[in-house]
Amino acid sequence: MANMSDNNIILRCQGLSKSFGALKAVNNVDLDFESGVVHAIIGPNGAGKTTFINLLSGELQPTEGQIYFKDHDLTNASPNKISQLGIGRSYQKTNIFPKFTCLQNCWIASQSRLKTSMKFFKSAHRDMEVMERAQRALELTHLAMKPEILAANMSYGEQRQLEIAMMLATDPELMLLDEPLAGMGSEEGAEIIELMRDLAKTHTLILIEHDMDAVFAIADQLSVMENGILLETGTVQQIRNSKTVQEAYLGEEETA
Amino acid sequence: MEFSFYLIQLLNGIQYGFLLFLVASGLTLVFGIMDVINLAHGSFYMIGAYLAFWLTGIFGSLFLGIVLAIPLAVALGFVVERLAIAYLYKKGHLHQVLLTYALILIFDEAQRFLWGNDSHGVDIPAALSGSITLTDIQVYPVYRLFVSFVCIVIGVGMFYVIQKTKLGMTIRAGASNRQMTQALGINIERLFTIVFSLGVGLAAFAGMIAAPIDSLYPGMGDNILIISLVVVVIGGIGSIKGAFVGAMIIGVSSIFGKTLFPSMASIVVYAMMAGILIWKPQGLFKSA
Amino acid sequence: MTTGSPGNNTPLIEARGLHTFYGDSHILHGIDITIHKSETVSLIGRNGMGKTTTLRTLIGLAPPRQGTIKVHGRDIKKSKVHKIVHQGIAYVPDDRGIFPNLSLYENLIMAARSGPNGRDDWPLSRVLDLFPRLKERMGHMGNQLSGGEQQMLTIGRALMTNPDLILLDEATEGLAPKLRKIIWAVIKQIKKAGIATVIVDKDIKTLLEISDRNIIIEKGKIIYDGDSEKLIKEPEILKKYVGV
Amino acid sequence: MQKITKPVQLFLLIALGFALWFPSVGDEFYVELLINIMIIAIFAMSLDLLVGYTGLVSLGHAAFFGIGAYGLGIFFGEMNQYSIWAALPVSLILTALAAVVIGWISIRTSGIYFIMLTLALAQMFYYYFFESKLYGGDDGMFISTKPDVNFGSIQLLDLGNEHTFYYFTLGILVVVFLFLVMILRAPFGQVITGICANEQRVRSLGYATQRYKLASFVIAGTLAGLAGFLEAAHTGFITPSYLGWHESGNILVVVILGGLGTLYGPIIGAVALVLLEDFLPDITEHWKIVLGMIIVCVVLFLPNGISSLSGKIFRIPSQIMKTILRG
Repeated sequence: MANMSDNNIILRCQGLSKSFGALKAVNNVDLDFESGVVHAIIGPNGAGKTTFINLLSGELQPTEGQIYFKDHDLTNASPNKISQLGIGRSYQKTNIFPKFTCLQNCWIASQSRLKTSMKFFKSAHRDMEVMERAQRALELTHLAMKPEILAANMSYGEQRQLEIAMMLATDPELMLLDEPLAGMGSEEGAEIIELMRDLAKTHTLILIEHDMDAVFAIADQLSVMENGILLETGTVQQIRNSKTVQEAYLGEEETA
Repeated sequence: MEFSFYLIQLLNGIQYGFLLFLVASGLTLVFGIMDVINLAHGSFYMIGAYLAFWLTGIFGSLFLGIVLAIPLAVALGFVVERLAIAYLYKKGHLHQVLLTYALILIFDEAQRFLWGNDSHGVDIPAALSGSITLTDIQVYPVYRLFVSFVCIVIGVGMFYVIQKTKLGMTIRAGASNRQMTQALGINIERLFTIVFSLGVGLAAFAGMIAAPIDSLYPGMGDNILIISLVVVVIGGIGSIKGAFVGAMIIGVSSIFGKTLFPSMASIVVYAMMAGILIWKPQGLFKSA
Repeated sequence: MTTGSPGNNTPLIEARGLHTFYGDSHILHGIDITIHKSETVSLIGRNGMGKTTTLRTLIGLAPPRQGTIKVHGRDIKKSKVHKIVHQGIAYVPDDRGIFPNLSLYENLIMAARSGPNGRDDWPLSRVLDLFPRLKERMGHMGNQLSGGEQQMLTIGRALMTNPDLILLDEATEGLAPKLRKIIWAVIKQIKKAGIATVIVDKDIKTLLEISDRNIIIEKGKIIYDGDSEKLIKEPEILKKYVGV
Repeated sequence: MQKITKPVQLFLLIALGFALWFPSVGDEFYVELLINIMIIAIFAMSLDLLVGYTGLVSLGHAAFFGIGAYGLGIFFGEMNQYSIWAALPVSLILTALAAVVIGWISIRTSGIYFIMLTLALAQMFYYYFFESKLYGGDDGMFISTKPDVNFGSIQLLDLGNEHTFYYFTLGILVVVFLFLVMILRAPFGQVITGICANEQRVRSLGYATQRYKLASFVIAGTLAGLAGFLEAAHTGFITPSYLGWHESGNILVVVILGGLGTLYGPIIGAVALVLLEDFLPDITEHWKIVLGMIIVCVVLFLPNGISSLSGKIFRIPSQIMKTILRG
């Protein structure tokens, strides 16, 4: 067990690797995440960012290395256990229940915080605590106006918001956000950025994002990945000034 | 019981395994490449056997019967694929199960309509009717060796086609990424028709050569279907290699099961499958 | 297939009023696109705006509910994907679509064929000259290749079908800068060889440099279609719709 | 769980009214037939919970039907008098246990593997009863008398009376229906419908989905055992074919024919299939060909079953009304 009591570290990865056949999607990553900090991971597509998030959320099992969350060893833990420990995630590719209503989507997320859902007798929608948590998530994401609309009939931007709302409804302590702004217009995007700023006051956020402006606006810490390798970690300013990073990644994007 | 007895059982098991392989390889190809569950696959085995019986009766020669029956069976596969299976590619497994189940009802009843409810047999051709003497009292029929030999030839041929020819490449490509295969200009529908018809041909052919050592009876397709499904699942869906290994495991163990635990013979096979899947839920050789 | 005869001014692709849906979601809202012979066209827009869908619609993988597509002047709306492809269109998808269970060599030759008018400009040797790195890895399986090798392979595989037009979706995405340069150099050679291309990419700068014409898509509609010089002079358009 | 719409509620009430009234006028033959339909309907509803709501396509559901039946036959078949309060729990516990075992093995897999595993494991039970000399082998076994339904020493129901058995079965059908509606509206139902739509997402929300799938499998299996128990009690006869995979296939046909994921669809499907099986043999000896073709047509042209057709029918009058009102 890693010793994390001496500082403010909430999540720690040690020598984390994931291979698909001969391809090393994540290659020996050592990285600590501090509590209460917004930590963004940037890098070109295919750099291994989503694989990295999938390792943290338990959707993939690491080939090598360990993950610790507070006092828990998350290595090889199932996604449901990780969620129950207080790590929520959103997906880059919208992953909602299209045939459920907007509220039902958050409902099923919120209900997961019950001790058990092996309840057969009481109608689900009578549980006020679950209902409140679901509605709060909708309010935070500005979706409270139309809870009865089918998720499939919502606009793309709204679906992206619902994606985040579902994560919020599980009341996580640490949030893994996989490209929350993917494909959003500037207005909708601004709302999400605003929301993330709010959440950052009370939560720890780990964020993958392409939109550099957004990353620089909200992140405290930045890590740069390329070809599965962690190139560098530091504050926004440090990363901006880093030669390696500019050559590998930023340089291209900024001048573009 | 002595060594030669077990040797004979082993030979029988291997020979049965080869037959299962012919049936299961078609099934696993259709699973793996077209993502279609074809429950009617066993019916084609039955149809093959009855075609051989019928044509042998007319022409007096099993070889002639088989030669004539193969194109009939492949043509039937072609028709069934075009008329029914082709509609299933975009549907879920549930509808595939249902439609092919309905095909079983139709084929089984058609068999009763054409050939009645009695059991039938087909004579072993005279040229292959001899036996090889193993010991004073134990002999092994030549025809069974012949069946094994033919299966090996077909198996090797299939391996060559799939691994070495352009058709084989497109078949493997289609199994891993259907859309990309289409986007490279391959007519995937025609590919599916070919694969399905060949699969039907293999199952029917297995029925034909097995006709002289198996008896023909209504509903005989059911047994072979379920055993082949077990083979495919044990081997790993879509894997020809898996189908071969699975067929050998099931072939040998079911023959030994019949001699060693006669009262529970059929259960041995299923228990074995359950065991393997608890150990490896995706089968022994999960295809790429 | 004789429609591609020289001196004929029929566009390679002429699409009118395309409306494409994925299930119930309406992705393309009436798109018109014309691609001429040997033309390099870039398709620009943010994520989720319909760039990939446009490419998939043109090649028939996402058939439109409304609208017409003519390839070499012939309506292909009801044609199957492989028929459209045989008109001389190749597709390089953003996920590369390498067959993991085929060797690199098999990936290259499985679909190799002559072009629509019998041209055979891209034999294996020429493709390998373009990507010397592939030569060393002929026996490797598709899933043993690095991202860069996969990208080279998917472009090489497209060339082996001797196309008149290649649709390139994010061909440089996720590659190290060195590899990106190689891919861009190859795209320039493809342009020089007279093959038309439609390129989707995030590297707007190189796109403007390389393409003859730029199309900007916003929420499933084309909001700009004009040549590169004009677009360079109007940076506010790019700023507004692409955020660059 | 989707809401049961007003027209459907009305339809179900009318159907219930008809079922209550029918024995007072109907021919005994048809009373028999209706009992048969109701048993099949319970069986099919249990499968609908699994296939339609949890998204697990089982091709071995008949195993539980058969085990429920054999539970009655093995322990009570030769008795001249026994209580339903002993017999029914024995059958249900046996099926529940079998469902735990088959379910535990099967739900580790998904897709085609799940279908094949349920099929093969059910066949294992089938062969057990088929080959085992203990329980009559392929000849099956008889049950000498129907269970007593007593409260203390007072007889509540006389199941030997055909009409009483009819109402008893109808009562169980209604209870099973309401039970399924209830659990689908409860938190449990929310989770399994979520699993049906997107299991991976449900897991990432923090649910141990395997447990819910297993629970659903066991509930479905036990209800199928209940149907098997009724069937055995009703006919007084059990054969291994109760567990055979044709029975599993048939019951899937009933569910799809009626309409998947609706609960009332399986009832409609049961009516349709039993009536077809009753009526087709009068036309031709080879009626299974016709039946097969009907199923093929349903799959190709009516993939959402008869209940989707009824939705269309309900829509037509309302369309006409709208046109009239507007005109």
